[in-house]
Amino acid sequence: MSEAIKTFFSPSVLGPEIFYGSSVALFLIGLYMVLVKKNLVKIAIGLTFIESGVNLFLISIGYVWGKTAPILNKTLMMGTPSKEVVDPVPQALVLTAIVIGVAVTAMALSIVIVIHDKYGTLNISKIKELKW
Amino acid sequence: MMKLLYFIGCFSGGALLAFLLGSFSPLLKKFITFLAVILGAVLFATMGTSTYQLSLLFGNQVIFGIDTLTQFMVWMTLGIAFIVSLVLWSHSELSPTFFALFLLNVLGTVLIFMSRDIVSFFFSWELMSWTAFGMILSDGWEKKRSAAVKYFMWSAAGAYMVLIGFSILFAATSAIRFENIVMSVGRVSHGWLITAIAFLVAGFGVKAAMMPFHVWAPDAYSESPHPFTGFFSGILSKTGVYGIFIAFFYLAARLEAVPMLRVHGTSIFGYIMVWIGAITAFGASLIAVHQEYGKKLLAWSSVSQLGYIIFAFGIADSLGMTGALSHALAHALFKALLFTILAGVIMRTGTDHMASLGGLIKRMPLSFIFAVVGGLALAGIPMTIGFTSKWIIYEAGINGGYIFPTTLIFAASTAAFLYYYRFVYSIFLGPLHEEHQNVKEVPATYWISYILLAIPIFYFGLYPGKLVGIISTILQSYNLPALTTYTATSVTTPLGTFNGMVVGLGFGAALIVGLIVYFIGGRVRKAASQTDKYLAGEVVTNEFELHYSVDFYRFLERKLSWLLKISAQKFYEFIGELIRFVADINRKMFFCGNGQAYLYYMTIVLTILILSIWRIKP
Amino acid sequence: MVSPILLIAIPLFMAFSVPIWGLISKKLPKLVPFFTFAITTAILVSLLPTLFSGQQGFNLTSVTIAGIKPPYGINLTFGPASAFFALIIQLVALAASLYLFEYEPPEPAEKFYMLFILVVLGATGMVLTGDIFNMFVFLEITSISSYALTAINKTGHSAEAGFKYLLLGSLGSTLFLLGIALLYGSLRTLNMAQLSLYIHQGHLDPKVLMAVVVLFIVGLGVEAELLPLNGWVPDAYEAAPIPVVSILSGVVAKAGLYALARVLYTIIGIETGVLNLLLIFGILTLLSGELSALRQKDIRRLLAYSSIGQMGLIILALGGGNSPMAMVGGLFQAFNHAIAKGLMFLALGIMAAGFNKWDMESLAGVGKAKPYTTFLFTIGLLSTLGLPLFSGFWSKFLIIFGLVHSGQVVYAALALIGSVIEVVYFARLLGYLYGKDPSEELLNSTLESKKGFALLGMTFLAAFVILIGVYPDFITNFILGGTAELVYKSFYISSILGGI
Amino acid sequence: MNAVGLNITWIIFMPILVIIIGLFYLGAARKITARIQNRYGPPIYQNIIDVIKLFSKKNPTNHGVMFSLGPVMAFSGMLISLLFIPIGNKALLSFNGDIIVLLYLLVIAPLGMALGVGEGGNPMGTIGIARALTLMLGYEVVLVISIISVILYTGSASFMEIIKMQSGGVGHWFIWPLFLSALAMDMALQGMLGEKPFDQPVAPHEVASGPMVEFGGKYLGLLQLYHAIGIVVETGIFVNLFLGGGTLFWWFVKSFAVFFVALLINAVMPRFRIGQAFAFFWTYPAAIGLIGLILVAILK
Repeated sequence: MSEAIKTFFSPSVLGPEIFYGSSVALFLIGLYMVLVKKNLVKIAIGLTFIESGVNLFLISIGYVWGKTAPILNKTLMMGTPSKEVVDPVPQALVLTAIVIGVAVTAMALSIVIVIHDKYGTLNISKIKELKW
Repeated sequence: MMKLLYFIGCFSGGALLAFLLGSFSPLLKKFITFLAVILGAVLFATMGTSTYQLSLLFGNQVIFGIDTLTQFMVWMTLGIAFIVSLVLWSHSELSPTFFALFLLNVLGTVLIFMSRDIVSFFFSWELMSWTAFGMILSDGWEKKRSAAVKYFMWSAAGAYMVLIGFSILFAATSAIRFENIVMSVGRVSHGWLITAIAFLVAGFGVKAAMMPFHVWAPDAYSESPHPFTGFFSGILSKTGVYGIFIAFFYLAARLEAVPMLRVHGTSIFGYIMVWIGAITAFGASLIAVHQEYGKKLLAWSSVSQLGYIIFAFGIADSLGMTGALSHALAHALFKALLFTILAGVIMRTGTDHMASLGGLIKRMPLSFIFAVVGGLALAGIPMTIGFTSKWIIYEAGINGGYIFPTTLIFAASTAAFLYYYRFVYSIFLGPLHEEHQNVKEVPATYWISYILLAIPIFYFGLYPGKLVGIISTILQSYNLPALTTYTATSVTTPLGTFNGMVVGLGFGAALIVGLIVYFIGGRVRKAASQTDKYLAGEVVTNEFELHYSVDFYRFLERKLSWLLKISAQKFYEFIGELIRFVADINRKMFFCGNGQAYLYYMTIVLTILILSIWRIKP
Repeated sequence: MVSPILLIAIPLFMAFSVPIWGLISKKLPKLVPFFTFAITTAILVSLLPTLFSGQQGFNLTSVTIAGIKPPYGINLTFGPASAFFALIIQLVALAASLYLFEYEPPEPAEKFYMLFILVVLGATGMVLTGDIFNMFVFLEITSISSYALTAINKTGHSAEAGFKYLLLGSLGSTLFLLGIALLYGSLRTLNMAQLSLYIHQGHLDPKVLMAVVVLFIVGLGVEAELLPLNGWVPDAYEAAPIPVVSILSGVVAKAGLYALARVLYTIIGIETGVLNLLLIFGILTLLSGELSALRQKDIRRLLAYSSIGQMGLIILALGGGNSPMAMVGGLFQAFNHAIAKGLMFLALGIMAAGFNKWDMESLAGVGKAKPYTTFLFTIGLLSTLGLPLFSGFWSKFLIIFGLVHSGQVVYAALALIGSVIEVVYFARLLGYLYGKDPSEELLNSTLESKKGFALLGMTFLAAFVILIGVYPDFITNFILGGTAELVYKSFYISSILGGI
Repeated sequence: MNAVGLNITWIIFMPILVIIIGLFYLGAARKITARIQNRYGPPIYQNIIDVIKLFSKKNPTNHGVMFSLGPVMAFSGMLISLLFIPIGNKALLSFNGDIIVLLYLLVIAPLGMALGVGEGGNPMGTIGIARALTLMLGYEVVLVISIISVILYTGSASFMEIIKMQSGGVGHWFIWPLFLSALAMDMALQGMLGEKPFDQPVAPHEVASGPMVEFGGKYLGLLQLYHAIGIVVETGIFVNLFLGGGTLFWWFVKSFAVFFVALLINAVMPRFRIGQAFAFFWTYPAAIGLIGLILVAILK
């Protein structure tokens, strides 16, 4: 059974598309939350969903099936490293992007706290004193 | 090169000094302004006809040049500027900013006439426009708000039309100098050339208060600071006239050759301008007849007189252009005179509401005399420059066969009598009001300026040939048809002759005969009092209002109300409402305040753009 | 050895050392931004002579970081365009930091100064970097600091504005990142020169290319204040402290603009029909901004809408990039807009100092109460209107000429209609400022003479406005170089990657 | 005597002649109107006597310098217009100015009078002037339309040219080819002469003789002379434009004939209100004149 599941999810069946698909799904879920939910916290969470989606997309670009992590060790040094490891650049990018995402989320939540203090509500439709 | 820089420096330095030092001493700002104008005139006199280059933008040479037309216009400008700076001696209440902006304004105007390329022309043009706005602003605001904003808006719109016109010419010829544009204008396609010239003429037409772009002018003229109004209406409007001349006869000389554009022996532009000019002259003078305020009346009169100039330009033969240019000078002179007189009246009485004035002839006789002189010129009585130019314009209209526009122009001229008489009567004649018993004559700076303005008015009226001679030289230097049949005192057109000197001498003799006849008659008795009048036995006292001045031409107004109801103003107000409506919708939609809505907009834009990608073929 | 790296390194060090200065003296952190920007400006100016040496009149140097040469390492590019935008940013930042001398930020003050320096640092990084992911990182540094600065007053309004900004900004930068991911996925490089080369050689599927273009425009459009993405602008400008506003309009928006121009011109290339998109976005932004300002009473919001309009004009000018004239005009306008709007916001801050009301009625007559400040404000205003003697004239002139030259007469006419609307509301504003008598409250507010340092900074900006207004050639060489760098891809590529 | 001397003599005597003849016109007018209305009327020389009486009267009220100058200017203005209109084929000054010059010279006189009336300060006088100017706006348009059609027809604005083209008998008079224009101009003339139905400016029952209300003694005398010359000049324009000028005798006969037509209308018509008069001029006469003008423009 577990073997079947493994086969099912192996690249020969689904390929990297599953990662692309799930990143799109994450993106759309996030977009849905951002556009439909009225609660500021949920919107902030939606933003993180979107970010996760993009991060997943970015990392799956660099991922090559069946290759190892881009960490130089002795075995890798023997052959041609560039053909045996996955692209290290996206991973570095994603690390950075995640950090940035965390910063944005923290920023968002701290602003949400202030908004809740001052307005007494988290409903985004009611927070529009600044307009026109 | 250096002389031009000195000239520019004279005015801009004067402006800077007046601005910085003016707040310390009112005398200083007046003195600096006066000195700068005189110095500028002296410098200009030494410049002769020459060309100057300045390196300004991307190392490009910006060209300023002086030819006969430039000299004509610049002397006109500097002359009226001198009058204003003279009159300003009596106006310490104006802020230093006003004086500084005035000098910059004169500079801008002069540079327009001197510029020989697109860049410097547009630069000077905008400089002239915004400094005038600044002057309206610097002299109090509250009641002038709509007038000033309207002026600024229209002059910006006009300037931008000019900019579009110029940029089309530039795009088509890749030249910024006028001479180069003229040389390569042959490469421009007809469509683009027509578009460019249409934009240019419309843009300049705004400044020249051409209907339907005139709505700003009456308000702006009447609300501008009183000593400056003469310059505003007399000179600044001439920049528009000059622009039309440049666009029409210099840059677009080739338009004449396009056969499909020819109507009635001239280009369709000319034909349209004749009609627009005639309608402007006629409509504006009918409106002027019904004004209750002196400045408004003169302001509408200005619009009307500029209509004459546009009419004459449209005719575009030797007579038309001579008429247009001479009327430009005539209008500058008599309108400056009349506005300056009105400024004096306002200075002494504090109002230009005609019903509140009256009988000032006893208190301000000099002002009255020159108001009559100005009025003679405005109404175009022979012996004044006003007749010289108007007569040429009429002959041009009839000679060119523009019978209906010419009729309108004639009617406009008759209407000029109506409003001019109302102006003089309501202010200077009739009974004197109680509160104006102690009004004094205007100070010397004023009446000196009156005299200075009256001299050329009569000179060119008696020697029409001199004026025509100057203008013929200008037109010949532009290779345009010029009127050549003139002597010093007379001008002959294909239709007839006018000899200013003979008319003048004749009238002088007739006046002497009249006086002789007058003195033959019995002695006269001085009236006992203001109310000592024939009133059929009625006893009236001083409190009784005998001044017939409100709604002077009410019967006329009643009959013409259908015509006066047609108002460009209302149309523009409608447009304004529409824009405001659109503006509010736009504001409330795109800046609705809901953060989520902004995200929606973002998503929508993204979706639309992404979807539109599929239309791209690989 | 003076290197462009210092433009980033020094502020970075100074920003995080602010709390240390604060330990020494409570007054010291106030001075840090000014000294930081004074040093960076000095460095930048000292770099200019080398920038304008060489055969073409200017050259483009690539500074490698950590010793790995591009396309593999991260590099900074220091060419005319980058230096030009860095100069804009430094000038505005310098003036704003002078204003900080007179400004009491909300506690804790150290944080404010730190964020203030970080915004400028991020923006400088964005314009100097040669690596697209690095640009993303700097963009995020800029924008996260901006969110924080917008919300720093901790009032309801500032928090609301900050949140709106954050929503749009973070979604935008995520889209930008997505665009980067697509580029990297297809071309396997992040170096801008390399990307440009590959795209030029046609290694990228046009559809992917267009998707990237769309993502970049939408992503960077948030900072560059493009039409449907600029909902945050008026709110942030209204709620943020005045020095922050001047930074937002003068620094952040310009960095966004640079990023957009760099990405679309240098990396994507203008032959791909990008220009039409820019034209449409530009004209819509312009008209929408000007129309919104038409009936605005709050001066901060009015200036914000005007700022949107001006950004629209710049984008429009970039869209006329077929003609270098429009492009030059656009860059020139970016400079003028940054200086003039920065000047206007700072002056507005002094005009309303100790008073804190921002609508026209309350500030009516300020020209009599605070003449010098209002005079400076007017200079900025007239420059924004594009009137001669002020720098704005030349840029607007060039933009319209350029647009018509590139065949976009209709867009030029529409832009001028927007300008007419601009004239209307600014004329009305001027009338309020000068034409009325000041209220008691206004007369009793803080005197302008107590704001000497702030006025110094503003005078410095105003001097630039008039200097360039009278003699534009003072700066046009710079702009010509910048245009060349942005437009001529081959020059950029060969300068970074060596002769190819 | 040489031609120049003849001319100078003529210039000196002609005004006197015209004044006398004009005064006789006025007297005849009173007589004719009276006869039509079944009255006896004053003798035909009555106006000459009137003028002499007015000039010898003492102590008319003077309201100021402009008040005195006004009638003088009116008289002199008419006098100078007279010199620009050829009378009896004698050109005088009219080589130095054409019809348009004359049209504008004609304005000096009313303008002078209006200024004088203004200083008089009587509201009746000013109302009269306002009416006169309104009327003028009315008939001037018609007049100009007719004159333009003549100028278009002949290609010249010079009186002598126009008269020359009409030489050779009644058949050559322009009244035949330009009948509509002549008709329109005759209507305008009615207004110019201030005869009913266009006598609103002086309407005695409404505004107490209007402009003349304050003037007495020699002022009124001067205005009488002005009026007398005015009639000759105004009818003279019509004679020269449409009736071919003529020798001195015939010229005055024609001129009187034109005046006579106006008198007949005057004698039987009531007065328009001023608004109606203005509207009338801008409708029927203007329309007739325009049709005439269009015909000329087409046929030419």
